[in-house]
Order: sequence, then C-alpha cells, then structure tokens
Amino acid sequence: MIAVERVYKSFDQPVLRGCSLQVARGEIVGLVGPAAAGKSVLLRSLAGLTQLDAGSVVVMGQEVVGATAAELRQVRTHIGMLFQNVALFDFMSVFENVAFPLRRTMRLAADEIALRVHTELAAVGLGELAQRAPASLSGGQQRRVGLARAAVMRPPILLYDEPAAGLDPVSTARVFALIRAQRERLGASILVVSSDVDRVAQAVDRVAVMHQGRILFEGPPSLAQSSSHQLVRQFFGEHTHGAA
Amino acid sequence: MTETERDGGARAGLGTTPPSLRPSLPPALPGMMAPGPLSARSLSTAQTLASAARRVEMTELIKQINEIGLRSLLFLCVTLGFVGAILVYQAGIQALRIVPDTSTVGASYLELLVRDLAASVTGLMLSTRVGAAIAAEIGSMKVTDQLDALRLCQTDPIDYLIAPKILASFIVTPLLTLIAGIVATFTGALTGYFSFGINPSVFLDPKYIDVGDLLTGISKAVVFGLVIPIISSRAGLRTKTGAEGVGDATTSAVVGSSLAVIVLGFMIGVAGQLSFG
Amino acid sequence: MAPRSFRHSIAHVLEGIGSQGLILAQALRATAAGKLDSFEFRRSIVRLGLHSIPVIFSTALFVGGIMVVQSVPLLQRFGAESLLGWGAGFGILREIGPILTGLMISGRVGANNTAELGTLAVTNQIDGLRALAIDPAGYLMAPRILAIVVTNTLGTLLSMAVALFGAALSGLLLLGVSPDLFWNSLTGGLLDIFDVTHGLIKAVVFGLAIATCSTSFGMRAEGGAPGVGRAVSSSVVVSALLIFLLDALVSFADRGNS
Amino acid sequence: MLQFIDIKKSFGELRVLDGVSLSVAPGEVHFVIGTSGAGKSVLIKQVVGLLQPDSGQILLDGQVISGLEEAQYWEIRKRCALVFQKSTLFDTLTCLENVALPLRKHPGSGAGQRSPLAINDQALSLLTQVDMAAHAAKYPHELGDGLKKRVAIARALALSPSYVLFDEPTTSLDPIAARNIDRLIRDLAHRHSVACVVVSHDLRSIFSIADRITLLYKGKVKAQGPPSEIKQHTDPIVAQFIAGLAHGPLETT
Repeated sequence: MIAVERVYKSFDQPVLRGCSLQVARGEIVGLVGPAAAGKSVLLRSLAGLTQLDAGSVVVMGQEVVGATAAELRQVRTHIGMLFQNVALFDFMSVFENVAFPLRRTMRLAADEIALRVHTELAAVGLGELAQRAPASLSGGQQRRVGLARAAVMRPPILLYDEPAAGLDPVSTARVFALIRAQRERLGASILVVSSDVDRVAQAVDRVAVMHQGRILFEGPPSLAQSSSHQLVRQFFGEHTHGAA
Repeated sequence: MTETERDGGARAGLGTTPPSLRPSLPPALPGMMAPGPLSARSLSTAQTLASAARRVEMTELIKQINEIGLRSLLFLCVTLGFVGAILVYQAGIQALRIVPDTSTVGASYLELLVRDLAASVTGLMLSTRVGAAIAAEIGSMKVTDQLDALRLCQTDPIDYLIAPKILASFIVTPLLTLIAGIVATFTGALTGYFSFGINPSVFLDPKYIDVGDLLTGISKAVVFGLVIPIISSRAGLRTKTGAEGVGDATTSAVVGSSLAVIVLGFMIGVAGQLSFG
Repeated sequence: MAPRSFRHSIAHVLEGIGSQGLILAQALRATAAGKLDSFEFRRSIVRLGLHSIPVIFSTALFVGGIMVVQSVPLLQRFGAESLLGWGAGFGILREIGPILTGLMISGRVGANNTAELGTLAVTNQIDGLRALAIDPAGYLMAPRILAIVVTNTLGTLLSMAVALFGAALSGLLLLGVSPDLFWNSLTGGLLDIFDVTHGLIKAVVFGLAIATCSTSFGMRAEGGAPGVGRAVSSSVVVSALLIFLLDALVSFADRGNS
Repeated sequence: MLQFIDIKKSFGELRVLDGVSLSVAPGEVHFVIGTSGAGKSVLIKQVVGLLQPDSGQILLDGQVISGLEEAQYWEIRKRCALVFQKSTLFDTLTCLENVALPLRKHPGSGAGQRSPLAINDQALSLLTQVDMAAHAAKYPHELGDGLKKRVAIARALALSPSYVLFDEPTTSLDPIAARNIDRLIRDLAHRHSVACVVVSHDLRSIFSIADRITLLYKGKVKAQGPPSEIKQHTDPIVAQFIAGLAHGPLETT
C-alpha cells in the first residue's frame, strides 16, 4: 500500500536522511521518535504536501515523488489525513466539515451525504454535535471530528499525525480504540504518528522508531524492548502503568 | 464544480509547492522589491480570474461581496467623509490667503476627487480593512494546516478561497469608490457652506471634470480592486508557522498593498497626465 | 445583516477606544514609577523605528510626486507654476505628510506591534511575565508606546522633508519648474513655521493613537494564530479611523497663522 | 504549606472545580491528575492570581492569597513560581537572557544580585543546574520542547521560590526527555525542599516521582493519597484512569 524507499529532504537542515518504511494492506503502523525526528514531514510527503528531494514514495502503485498535479490529485483520493493541528475548517459546522470532502469530489444527493456524514459522526460518538462550530468543541472532540472527516471518503489509506496530542491516558486510549475500529470497518492501512509511546505500543501492529531522519527500528512493539539500539529500548522502557 | 486537468500544469507550482518553500523576502517592501515573483503571480492570478469567472461558486462570491463590500462601507464612508471636510477646510483657508475668492474651490475639489482622491483614499483604506482581513484569514488557515486539508479534499485553495475574493474585490471596489466619493462630495459641500459660506450650487460645479479625469479615476479604482486582494492573498499564502507568522503576514499585507496603492496611484496619475493633460 | 454588522463594528470600535485609555493610564503610571524597561525601549526603537525608515522614505517620495501631479491642472489653469512649491508644501506640511505617515506607520509599526504583543498574549507569554512578578505595563506597554510616539514624530519630519524633495523633483521633471523657483515659493512668505508645528502636533497625536490602539488590541488578543490575525486587522482599521477623526479635530482646533 | 480549601470555579455554565481541597507540604511532590478539561491547570493558576476562584480559599504559609488585587500578587509570585505547559519562554531573548530577566527585574529579592555581570553568572549557574549551560546563547525556537522546558524551569527557579507549580511538564515530550524533567522535579523537592505541585496525566511520571496524588474527576477530588494507595484503589473510575484503559465508566470529552 505504502512503500517509502530511501527518501531525503532538507529544509535549512537535513530532516529526512535515507528513510525507508513499508505499510501493508490493513495494517496499523505506529511512527514514534523524539521531537524533530522528521515524523510529520514524512507523513505529509506521503500525500504530496511536502516535496521530497530524493528517494521514492509509492502509494497504491503511484509514485508520489515528482508526480504531476493531476497524479497527485489521483493519489490524494486514496488518502484520508488527520493533521497535527486537526485543521478543521473553522468557518463551517462539524457536519459541513465532514461533508466537505464528499461535496468536493462526488455528486451525491443531499440525503446520501447526510447519511454518510451521520454514520461517520456516530462512529466517533459525536452524532449530536453535528451542528456545532468546531471552536466550541474540546480538543478531544475536535480530533474525533478530524477522524470522521478523514474516513468519510472510505479511503484505503489513513494518515494520522498526533491524533491524541495532549490528551489524558483514557481519552488517548479511546482515540486509539476508534482508530482500530476504523481499520475493522474500512479495512484501511493506517500510519499513525504519536508521542504517547505506551498507548501506541498497545494499539498498533508494528512500530517504527524514527531518529534524525532515519528509521532505527521497525517491528512488533513486543520486540522493541530488546532492540539493539539504546534509544529504542529507552523509548519502550518499563511499562509502569501495567502494574495496576 | 469540475476539476479540469487542462490548466493543471499551469497551476501546479501554485497548488502543490508549500508556500513556505518559496524564497522569502524582507517583510518591509514586498510590493516594491519583488517585481519578478509578483508579476508572475499576477499573471497566473489573471488566468485564475478568467477561469474563476466560470468556476467560482455564486454563494461563495456573494459571501465575499458582503464581506469585502458591505462590511467596509461604514468604515469608508466615515474616513472619506472626514477627508472631504478637512481638505475643503484647508483649501478654503489657503485660497483666502492669496485671493479673496472661494468660487473655484468646489470645482477644483470635485476634479481632484474624481481624478485621484476618491480612488486613492478608498484604496488606502481597503488596504487596511480588506488587505489585513484577507491575509489574516488565509494565514490562519495556512498555519493550522487548513490549506493542506483543502488540497486533500481535491480542492485548490487558490480556486476555492482566493479567486472569489479577487473577483469580489474587483467588482465592489469601483462601487465602493463611487459611494465614498459621493460621501466626500457631500461633506465637502457642507464644509464649504458652513465654513466659507460657499453656496452648494456654486460648490457642486463639475466644470473642470473631463473624460481624462474620469478615466484616470476609474482605472485607479479598477487596478486597486485587483491589486489589494492579490498582494494580501500572497502575503497570507507565504505565512510562516505560528501565531507570530500570521501577525507578520497581516502586517506585510497592509504595508504591501498600501505601498502598491501609492506607487500605482502615482504611475496612473502620471500616465493620465501625459495622455490627457 | 448589514445593520447588525454596523452596530457590531461600532461597538467594537468603542470598546477598543475605551481600553486604549486604560492602557495609556497603566503605561503612564508604570513610567512614572520608573518601571519603563530601558532595554526593551532600545529594542523597540530599533525594531519599530529604524526598520520603518525605508517604508516612510519610499511613501514620502511618491506622495510628493502625487501632490505635484494632482496640482498640475490647477496651476496650469491659473498660470501659476510659480506657486507650485507653496501648494505642495502646504499640503505636505499640514495634511498629507502627517496623515500618510500616520497611515503607513499604523500599517507597518502599529500592525507589527499588535502582532508581537498578540503573539505574546495567545502563547501565554504575558501570563508568563506576570507569573515572574514582572509588570507587563512597564516591561511591554510603556516602552512600545514611547517608541511608537517617537517614531511617528520623527518619521513625520523625515517624511515632510523627503516629500518636499519628491515634489521638487517631480515639478522639475514633469513641469520644468526649476528647484530655485520651487524653493522660493515654498519659503516666500505664504508658509511659515506654524504650518510645520501644525503638522508636528498631528504627528504626536497620531503617534499616541497608533501606539495605544495597537498595544491595546495586541494585549487583548485571544484564540491562537487566528486571534492574532484578527487583532492585527482590527488594530489597523481602528487606527486609521482614529487618524482621520483626530486629524479633523486638530485641523479645526489649530488654525495656526490663518 | 500550600492549602486549597473548598475551591469552586465556573466558566459560564460550566462548573470546572466543585469544592476541591488539598494541601502540599515543603519537600513534597504532589501530583494533581485527571482527564483533559478537569480543571487541573485552573487550580494552580489560581495560586499566583492568573485566575480567581469563585469561592473557597487558598492559603500560602497560613496567609490567605485568594481574592487579592493584582499588585498584591507581585510578592506572592516571587515565592511561588509557575512553569507553563508551553514553556512560554520569551522568543526575543536568548536562554541566558530569559533566565536573567527575573533577576534583572527584581534586583533585591531571592538570589538576585545587582551588577549585570553578577546577574549573568547567576543565570548561568541556574542553567548549569538544569544541564543547559551549553545552550545559553541559543534562542528558544532553536531548541526542542524538552530543552525549552528545562530552561523554563531554570527561569522559574531564578528567584529561589519555595513553591513551584508545574503545568503538564511532560505532556507531548518523548519518553527520554520526559524522564529527564521528572528527575529535575524530584531533585528540586527532595534536595532543595521545594514544594512541587505537578499537574499531569503522564502515567509514567505519576508513578515514578509522586509523593502524593490527588485525582480530580468532574470537579471533585475522586481519590487522594500516596501512589501505593492510589494503585490499590478499588473505585472503577480511578482504576480505569491509572491503567489508561479505553473501556470503563470514566467519562471523557
């Protein structure tokens, strides 16, 4: 589904330095790492929002690096994305936010749109907030609207950038539970960036640990603690919360 | 709303390159120091404008006409009203210093209003009111990733957000200039009457206004109506991350469009002088 | 829709003006108590003042030109090219100089000030100062207000000089009026020092208005990056309104030598 | 001793704190935990007068410090430092200047000195204390969140406060940076006898450095006690929170 091969990207300083990563069909992969490791840049480049300097990114059989505008548009039809800032359109209601991708890309009847939007909002437990303005929702609720908007097109690939940033452990666990439910419902491949290593480890099939623009470790979370890299072991250190 | 691929290549650079990667300019003089990128941008925006006329949604256009037009009206009327009163007052005093005759103050004032003042002051005021609002809106959307979210929804931010604003400004700026000019005429005539006892029928004498003045004034209004949203949208698209970035973008939109109004006003004025003078 | 938005914007303006008085009072009290931070004042003068010189300079140059271009028909009609210096000088010193410098400084310096303070406000840095027992009035507000008033006053003087130069240059290039003739009609008795002081009074008043307006909108910004954008656009709009309002007041109040 | 007595606070219709009482002793690391939006940050901002409780009292060493005038808080803020969630370092100042700022503005108090040179030395030694001396000349935007947080802690310590309030010090930091901050907080309390109030929902921090824990839920104190007691707590909501489980009776927004 997604194949990243030795990609490079520099802004003022090199951010991605020969990073490679695979995501298979129906798989949830967690991408973790210290600040400024290049996680968000990698995620954005999959959707062609950041142009890479070198390397190859193949999404659903389409090469993204150096793609034309029309090809990028094609690739983006396969991708749903939750941005780090959530990026809900603040001049639209919750309902219109989720309906927006449908309105822009498909010719659907009004009741068909309403049905699909309400299905997605109900799936994230926000059915009754459809007419509210995004600014009036809590951080956790906004992220769930973001999840609904990303999934409304039923894309085969979902990219989530910090879906639980700043949320408490229970809310975080609930967001990850929603993400797993989306995988069951849509059969989508999911790549999720998060700094909450403990909860990522519980929710994903595989983790990738990124450091200074490279992937240090890629594999099931259970193997991360015995990685040869000290940084990876420290990341997946003792799970104190399990003691309860 | 169909996404045609016909003009995809022409807009590729605008649609897909994150604006943060474009070479940055010092914020002080964006309008003056960047003729290259600016004209390239204007060209592509002109193309967008042509396609926009076909593709812009009516609801979005009406929303922007309301936002740019109606919501600037009160502000414009107040400022132009004051400008009219002050100018006639100062001109009357000076005229009395040299010749004890105020009969031509009104006619000269009207000529100046038509040829320059209405369009230029309206332009300056729209630079602050509309320019700042556009840059703040687009800039906020940029730093909160909303522009990228639009792209992922198969929606080009330039078509969807910016083209309606340019079109709306292009339509309403001449109208606003006309209304503001009428208000300034009115307050000028009142000042003439109450401060110098000039009869309104003497004051409101269009004898000096000729076709050249009209054409100069209209071209200024039309050019400002195009330039202000283009410069401000561009400032918004180039916003750097964070709250500070949005503030800086808004500042540079105001400065850039005000400078453009002053410089272009001078150039159109000279051109008008040479063609009709 | 329209009447409601009118009422809304009037309420908005009045609220802004009300809090400006408060800001000025706080800043004055902090200055009187010797709390004006001299380090921040020097920084503000450089960032807000020195960096505005290019904008002031280029605006003034073109404004001088516009004055000449616009007075050409008038002068030709009366055959009074010898009065060009007086006409341009009069307009530049009393009205156009102060107003346009004020508008440009409001756009460049006022907006910049609102953006900086707004950023501090929405990122909680102002609360951060208070939590360190540092009074924002002395540390942030007073130095910026003083710097903006100084910038606007000196900027207007500079702008008057440059605009007169621009007018003389355009007069020479467009009308063939020699600089000598321009200079003579400028200083030939029709204009005097009161025209300059009239302009300078306006410069100080506008400076105060821009400074308190931009500071007040910045300090009250809330709601993240969009909030900063909103604060900056409100600040420049209210500043422009105040400039025209105060210009009318000063013009009618100070008749100078007339 | 810092005491909160029956604190209530509403924002419009929304009651955020509904009768919260707790006390913090010198040398203690007291964690205030709870779901997002449970009013944890509101609670500590009331100590330094950035917010005012609707009712109830806050006592600092026996003196009532709630409901005062802004000017009366200047002295309290010198004794009671607050480290914000987003660090709130001043962007225009280097790390050294950030730490030197409170010393410069309060020359008489705490460990403050008068001459600029002495202030710089003092600021540098504060940065050394948090292992940031090597970054003294850098600006905040050049540093990652974890390092910024350390500078913010050094700045908070500049006036030698006896109470330090931390607002989510480890949220959105990576685990390694978070453990470094934990170590700093523990040293502060245990070596320098500073009372630390930490608002957090980082489970790893909570169970590695807390001396006492207060769990807020729906505006009230749901559980209070040392970590060992909280871990044994039988209430299903408490148990769900400290295990970080998705399924259970705990309501989140």
